[in-house]
Amino acid sequence: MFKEYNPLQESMFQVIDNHGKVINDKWMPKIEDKQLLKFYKDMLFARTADLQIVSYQRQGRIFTYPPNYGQEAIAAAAGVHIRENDWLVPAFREMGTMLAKGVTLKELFLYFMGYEDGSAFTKAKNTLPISVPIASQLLHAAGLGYAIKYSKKDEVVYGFVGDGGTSEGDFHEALNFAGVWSVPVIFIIQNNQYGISTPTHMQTASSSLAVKAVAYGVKGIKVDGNDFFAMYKAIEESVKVCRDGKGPVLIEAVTYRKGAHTTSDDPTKYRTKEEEEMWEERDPMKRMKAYLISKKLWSDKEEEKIIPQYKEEVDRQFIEAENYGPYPKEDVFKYLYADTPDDLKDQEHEYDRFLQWKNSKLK
Amino acid sequence: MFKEYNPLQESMFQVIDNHGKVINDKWMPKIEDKQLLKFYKDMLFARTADLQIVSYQRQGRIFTYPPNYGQEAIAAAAGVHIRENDWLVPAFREMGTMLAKGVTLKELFLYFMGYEDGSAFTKAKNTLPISVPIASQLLHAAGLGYAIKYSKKDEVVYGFVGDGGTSEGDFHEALNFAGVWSVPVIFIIQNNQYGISTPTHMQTASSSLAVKAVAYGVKGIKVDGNDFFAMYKAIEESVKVCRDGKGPVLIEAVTYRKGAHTTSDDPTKYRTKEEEEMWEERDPMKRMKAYLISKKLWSDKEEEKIIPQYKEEVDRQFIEAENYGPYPKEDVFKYLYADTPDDLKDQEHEYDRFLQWKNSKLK
Amino acid sequence: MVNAINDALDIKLAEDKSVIVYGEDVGVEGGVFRVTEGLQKKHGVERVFDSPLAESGIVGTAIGMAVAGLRPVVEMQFCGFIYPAFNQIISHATRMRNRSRGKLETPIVIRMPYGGGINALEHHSESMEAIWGHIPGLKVVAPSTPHDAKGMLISAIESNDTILFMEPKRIYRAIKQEVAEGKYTIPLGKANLVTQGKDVTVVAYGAMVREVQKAIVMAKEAGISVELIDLRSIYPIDKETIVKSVKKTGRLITVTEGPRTYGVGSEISQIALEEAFLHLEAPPARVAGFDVIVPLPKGEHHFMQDPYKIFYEIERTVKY
Amino acid sequence: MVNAINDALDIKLAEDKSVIVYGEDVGVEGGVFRVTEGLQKKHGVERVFDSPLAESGIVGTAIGMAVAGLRPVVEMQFCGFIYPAFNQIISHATRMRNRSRGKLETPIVIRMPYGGGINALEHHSESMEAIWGHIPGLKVVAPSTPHDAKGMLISAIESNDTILFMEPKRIYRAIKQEVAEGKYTIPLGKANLVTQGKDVTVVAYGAMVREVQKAIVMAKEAGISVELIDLRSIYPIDKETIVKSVKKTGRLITVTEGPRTYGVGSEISQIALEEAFLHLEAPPARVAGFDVIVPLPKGEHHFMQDPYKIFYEIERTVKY
Ligand SMILES: Cc1ncc(C[n+]2csc(CCOP(=O)(O)OP(=O)(O)O)c2C)c(N)n1
Ligand SMILES: Cc1ncc(C[n+]2csc(CCOP(=O)(O)OP(=O)(O)O)c2C)c(N)n1
Ligand SMILES: [Mg+2]
Ligand SMILES: [Mg+2]
Repeated sequence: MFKEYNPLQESMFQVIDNHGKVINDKWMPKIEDKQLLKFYKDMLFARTADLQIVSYQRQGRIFTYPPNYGQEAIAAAAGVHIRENDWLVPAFREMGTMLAKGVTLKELFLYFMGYEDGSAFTKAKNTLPISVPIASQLLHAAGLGYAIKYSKKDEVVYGFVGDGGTSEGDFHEALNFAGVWSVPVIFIIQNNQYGISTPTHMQTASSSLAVKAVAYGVKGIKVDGNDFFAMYKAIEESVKVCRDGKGPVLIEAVTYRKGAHTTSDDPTKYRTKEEEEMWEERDPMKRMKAYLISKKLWSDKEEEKIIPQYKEEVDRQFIEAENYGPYPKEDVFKYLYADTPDDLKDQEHEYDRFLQWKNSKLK
Repeated sequence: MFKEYNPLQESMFQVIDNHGKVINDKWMPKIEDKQLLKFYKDMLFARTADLQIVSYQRQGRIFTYPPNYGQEAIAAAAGVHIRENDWLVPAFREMGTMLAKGVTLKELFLYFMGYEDGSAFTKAKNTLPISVPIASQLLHAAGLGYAIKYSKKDEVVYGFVGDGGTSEGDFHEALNFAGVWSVPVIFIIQNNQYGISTPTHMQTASSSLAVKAVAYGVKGIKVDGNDFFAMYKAIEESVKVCRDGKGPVLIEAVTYRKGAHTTSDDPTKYRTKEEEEMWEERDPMKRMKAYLISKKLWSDKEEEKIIPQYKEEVDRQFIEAENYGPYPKEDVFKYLYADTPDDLKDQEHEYDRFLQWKNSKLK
Repeated sequence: MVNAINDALDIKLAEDKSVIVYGEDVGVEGGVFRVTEGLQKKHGVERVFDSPLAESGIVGTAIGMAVAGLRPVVEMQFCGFIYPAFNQIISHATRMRNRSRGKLETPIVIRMPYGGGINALEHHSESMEAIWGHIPGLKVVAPSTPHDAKGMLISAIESNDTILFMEPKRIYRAIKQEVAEGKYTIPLGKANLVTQGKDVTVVAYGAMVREVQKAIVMAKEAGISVELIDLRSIYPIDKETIVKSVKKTGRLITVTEGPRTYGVGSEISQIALEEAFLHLEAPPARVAGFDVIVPLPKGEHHFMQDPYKIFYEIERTVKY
Repeated sequence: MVNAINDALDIKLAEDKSVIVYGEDVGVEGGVFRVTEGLQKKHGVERVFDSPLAESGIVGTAIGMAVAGLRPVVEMQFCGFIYPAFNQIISHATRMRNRSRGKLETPIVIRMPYGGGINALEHHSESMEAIWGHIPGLKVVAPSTPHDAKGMLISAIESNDTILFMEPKRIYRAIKQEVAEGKYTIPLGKANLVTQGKDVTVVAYGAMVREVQKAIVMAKEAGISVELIDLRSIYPIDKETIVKSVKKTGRLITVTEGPRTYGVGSEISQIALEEAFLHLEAPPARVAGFDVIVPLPKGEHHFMQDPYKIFYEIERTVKY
C-alpha cells in the first residue's frame, strides 16, 4: 500500500467517493456489518457531543473548546484499531480516539471547564493528556516508541498533530528521531486545511504533508481523512508495519474543520462560503451514512431516533461535570513534586493563614 | 540541472573523478585558466592556514579551532560566486568563503583566541559572525532572504550548516519559512560524514540530506563536495535560481572532515583507518591539482615554492593577532544595549572600584 | 489597550517602511485578540502577514530581517508559546550587537500577551518575566494602561535593542481610557510614580497595578497611605525611582503574578537592601504567585493576586 | 568529578534496567568531557547511545520514555545548548505529573556542564541557574565536589522528579578527592554547612565554593570568621540552613556566577529578609556576574568571581 500510494506520486488514498460508493475495491477493508454500524454510531455520538458542546459554550457553561466537527472519521478510525495497551498521544482534536481509549466525555468536559482532574483518566490506559503546545507531543510519541522497542513490548503509539503543527521544529525532530530509531509510532496529521486562520499552503510550500516522510526515510501516505474506510485501512496497514518493527509511519489525513477553530473563533473572517460548501459534500458522516443506507444497514429514521438518546447521554455527563464541585486548594500544590518541598508547603500554609484572615474580614 | 539531478533519484552530481579527469562534460563549468589557478591557490592558502593553526594549537597558542581540512572545495566554490553585497551566514567551518568575503585571517584568529573583535569584520560586508548554536543561523538566512525580497534588492544569501545540523528543529523551520516565502537563499549542507563523533546515518534515516528539500517544496541537489567543479557549477546554477526569484535551493555537499572536529577532539575513537584512506583518495585538493597538472597549469614544484610564502603570511597574521593586546574592560559592558542602562553603568563603576582596591592590595 | 497597541503599530507602519509585522494569525484575522486587526488591509500583505506556526522560525527570521535593516515587530500568540523561540532570543537576538562589537544590531520587538485572569487553558496564563529579565541584552517591559501601551510600544519599535513587550491580556479591554491621538513616546526604563503615599511603597506592573489600586482603597480606609510605583520596565530596572520612594516610606512591597522563588520581587527587595538598608523599617515583602503551575480556570483564583492579598501584606508590613 | 559522575551512572545502569543514558556523542566517544566513557561498552548500545543533534528531541523523547517507565539520564553538551529544549522542559517535563493529577511521572535527569573558566567559545560558559530555578516543577542542583556529585547524581536518578543536574565543568578535573566506592546517596534539597564561622555567612555552590574557600583564607588573615554554606540545591532552597546561619552571623553574602539582576543572590537575600530581618547587621550583599554576556576567553577574567572579589565583599559587609 505504501508503495502504491507513494506520496511522491501525489495521489490520495480513497476507498469510497462522496456518495458513499466504493471506488477502490482492492483496498476496501473487510468489516462485519455489526462492527461497521458501531463505528458509525461512535462517530455520530462524537458529532452529537461536539454540536452540543458548542451550544453549552454559547450559554457560557464552558470556556473554550476545539470542535472535531467534520473530522470525525480520522479519530474514529484510529479508535477502532488502538488497543488498550497502545499509547495515545493526542493533540487536542481527537475526541473519537480518546473516547475509544476509555476517556469519558465527563473527563473531557472537566478539562475544558478548567479542572486538571479531567486529565487524570480513570479508565483509559496509556493515554497522554491533551497537549496544548503545538507539535511538542510528537516527541513524547517517539520516546514512547523507544521505550516499547527497548522493553520488547507489542505496542503501538498513535501520535496526532495538525497541519499547522508540521511547521514546528518538534515535528521535524520527532519524525527524525523516530526514523533513526525505527520505532512503532503512527504519526497522524489531521490536515484540516487551517491552523486557526492560516491555510495549509501558507504553512509549507511542499506538495503535500505526507511527502515530508521522505525527509525522514519513513513510510508516508496521503489519505482522504473524510473517508472512514480509507482511514481504517491506512491505519490497519500502518499498525502492521509498526508491529513488524518497520515503523514509524506518517499519515496525512486530508479533512476539513467544519466548525470554528475553538468556540471563540470566527471562521467567516478567513474562509469563503464556497469553500465550506465544497467540503460539505465530502462530509465524512454523510459519506459513510450513504454507504450504510445503500447496504440497508442504517436509515434516517434510526438516526433521528438515536440522536436524542445521545444528546441525553452527553447532557448527563456534562451536568455531572458541571456539578463537579469546588477546586480543592490542596491540588494547587500537591502534584508539582513527588515530595512537596518544605518551602512550597510553607507557601500553602501562608495561603491558609491569608484565607482565614480574608474570611474573617468578609464576615 | 535540478531536474537532472533530482535528489529523489539518489544520484550525486560530479564533474571530475578522483583523478581529476572530467567525467561530465555537459556540466563542466567554463572558467578561465587564470581564474582557475587563483581558486586553487585560495584553497591551498586555506589548507595551509588550517594545518598551521593546528600546530599553533598544539603549542598552546590558540584555544580551540575547527579545521576545514578536506572540505576546502565547498567554501572555496561559494567564495567564488558570493558578491560583496550578498550575505554570508556561516556556521563555523567555512574559512574559504569568509576569506573571500573579506574577513581576514587575523580576524578569524582573534575570534578563536578569544576576542569578540574578531567578529567585527572591518572589510567584509554583509557577513554574519560565526554561529555556534548549531543550525540556528539558518533562520537568520531565511530572514535576510525576506528582507532582500521585500527591499527588491539583487542579493543572495549563502547559509551554511553541517550534516549534524540537519537534525535540529531550526533547520526545518528555516527551510520551511524560506520555501513558503520563496526567498533567495542557498542553503549549503557540508555533509562531512560526522557531527563530532556521530555519523550521518545516526542523524537521520533519510536516503540523503538533499532529499529533505522535498519536504519544503524547494529545489535540492546532492553534490560531490570534494569536486570543486561540481560545487562551482551547482552554486552557479543555484545563484541563477535565486536571482530569478525562484529560490531557495538546498545543496548537500558530500565531503569528509579529514581533521579532528576541533583541536580538542580525537577522531581515532570513532572512525577507522580504512575509512580515512578511502576518503583520502577523494581529497578535493588532490583532485583539482591533478586536473591542473593535466592541463599544465600547475606543478608540484610551484606548489612547493608557494607554500612557504603562504605559511609566512599565515604566521604574520597570527602573530599580529597574538599581539593584539589586552581586552579592554569597557568592552565587557559597552555592546549590550544601544544605550547602556544606568544599572549596568553602576556595575561597571563598582567593578572599577574593586579593581582599584585589588591593585592597591596587590602592591 | 488593544486599540492603543493597534494604533501604535499603525502609526509606525505608516511612518517607517522598515517596520514589518508578522506572527501566527496576525494578518488576515488580525490576531486572536484582534490587536493587529485591519493592519494588513491598510499596509499590505508584505508588511503585515501570517507566518507558519513556528516560534523559533518567527524570531529567528526576525533576526535576519533586523540585521538587514528592517524593524520586525513579531507576535507570540500567548506567553506559553514563546519557549520554542527561547534559543533564538537568548543565543542571538540579545547577542548580535555584543558578538559583532557593535557592527550588527537587532531592533526587534516581540509582542506577547501574558498573565492570568481570562479563564484560559494551560500555557495561556503565565507571567515568567523574571526569566526574561535575567537575560543579558534583552529589554523587558509591560504597560499597565492603554496610554502607556501606545507610548511604550512606539518607543520599543524605535529602539535599536531587542525588546520583549509583554501585554497584560487580562486588561486588554478592561481599562477604558482616552488615549491621545497621533504619535507620542514613553521612554523605556523609567518607572511611573502612580500614587504618592508615605507609609509604604508598593511596586507593581502590568495588570497588577490595577489590583494594587483596589488594595489602596482598602488601605486608605485602614488609615494607611500607599505610594504606588508602576515599574513599567522589568529590565532595566528604574532603581532611582524605587530607592527614592523606599527611603521616604521605609517600607516596600512588590506585587507580581509569577512564581515567587527567583521572581521579580526579590530583586526589587535587593535593590532596597543595597541602596536603602538603613531606611528600612520592615522587611521588604512580596505578594507573588506560588511556585506552582498556574491552575486551570477553576483553580486559578487560588493563584492570582487579589486586592485582599495585597492589602493583607500592606497591613502586615506597616504593622511590623 | 568526571570519574565520580561516571561511577554514579555506572552504578545505576548496572542496578536498574530502566536507566537509559543518551545525548550527543555520549555513546561511542563517551561525551566531549569523557564523562560517559566506557559506559556504552559495558551496558550496551541500547542503554547508552548517541542521539541525533537536537536538544528538544533529546528531552522530548526522554519525556515519552519516562512516562512509559524508563529513567532517562540525558546530557546537554554545554549549558548554552540546552535552550532548544526549553519548551519541552518548561511545558512538559515539569508539568506532566501536575497536568495528569499524579497519574504520569517524568523521572528524568538532565545533566549539563555549566559555568566559566575553561577558555571556551561563546555559549559554553554561562551560569543561568536562576532561570531554571524559577520554573515550577523542576529541581535544580549543582555539586561542588566529586563526593557530592556522585551521591547527588544517584539521588537524582532515583528521584521521580525532573532534575536539572548542573555540573561545574571548571572543576571537572580540578579537585582531587577520594570518593567512596559503591552506592551512596546525598539527599537533594539539603545544603551543606562546609565551614563554621561567626562573622558572616557566605552562600555559594558549584565551582564558586572553592573560590570562596580561597577568600576565606584571606578573611582569616584579616581576622574575619566566615561561615560557608554550599547550597547544593538551587531549587528547592534549604531555607532552614541559611536562616539558622544568618541568625547566628547577622550577615549574608551570596557568591554566584550568573548575571546579577534576577539572579540567585537576591532570592537568598530575600529569605534572610523574610526570616531573619531583625538579626541583620548589614545588608545582604551579592558577588555576582555582571548583566552581560560572558566575554570570550580573553575577557572572561573580567566577568568571573575571583577570591579577591569575594574577600572585598566580605570585608565591606563585615565593616558595614
Ligand atoms: C507552540 C504553540 N504555538 C501557538 C499555539 C496557539 N495555537 C493553538 S491551536 C493553533 C493552530 C493549530 O493548527 P493545526 O496544527 O493545524 O491544528 P488544528 O487546530 O487545525 O487542529 C495555534 C497557533 C499553541 N497552542 N502552541
Ligand atoms: C545547539 C547546539 N548543540 C550542540 C552543540 C555542540 N556541537 C558543536 S559542533 C557539534 C557537531 C556539529 O556537527 P555538524 O553539524 O555535522 O558540523 P561539523 O562540525 O561536522 O562541521 C556539536 C554537537 C552546539 N554547538 N550547538
Ligand atoms: Mg489544522
Ligand atoms: Mg558534520
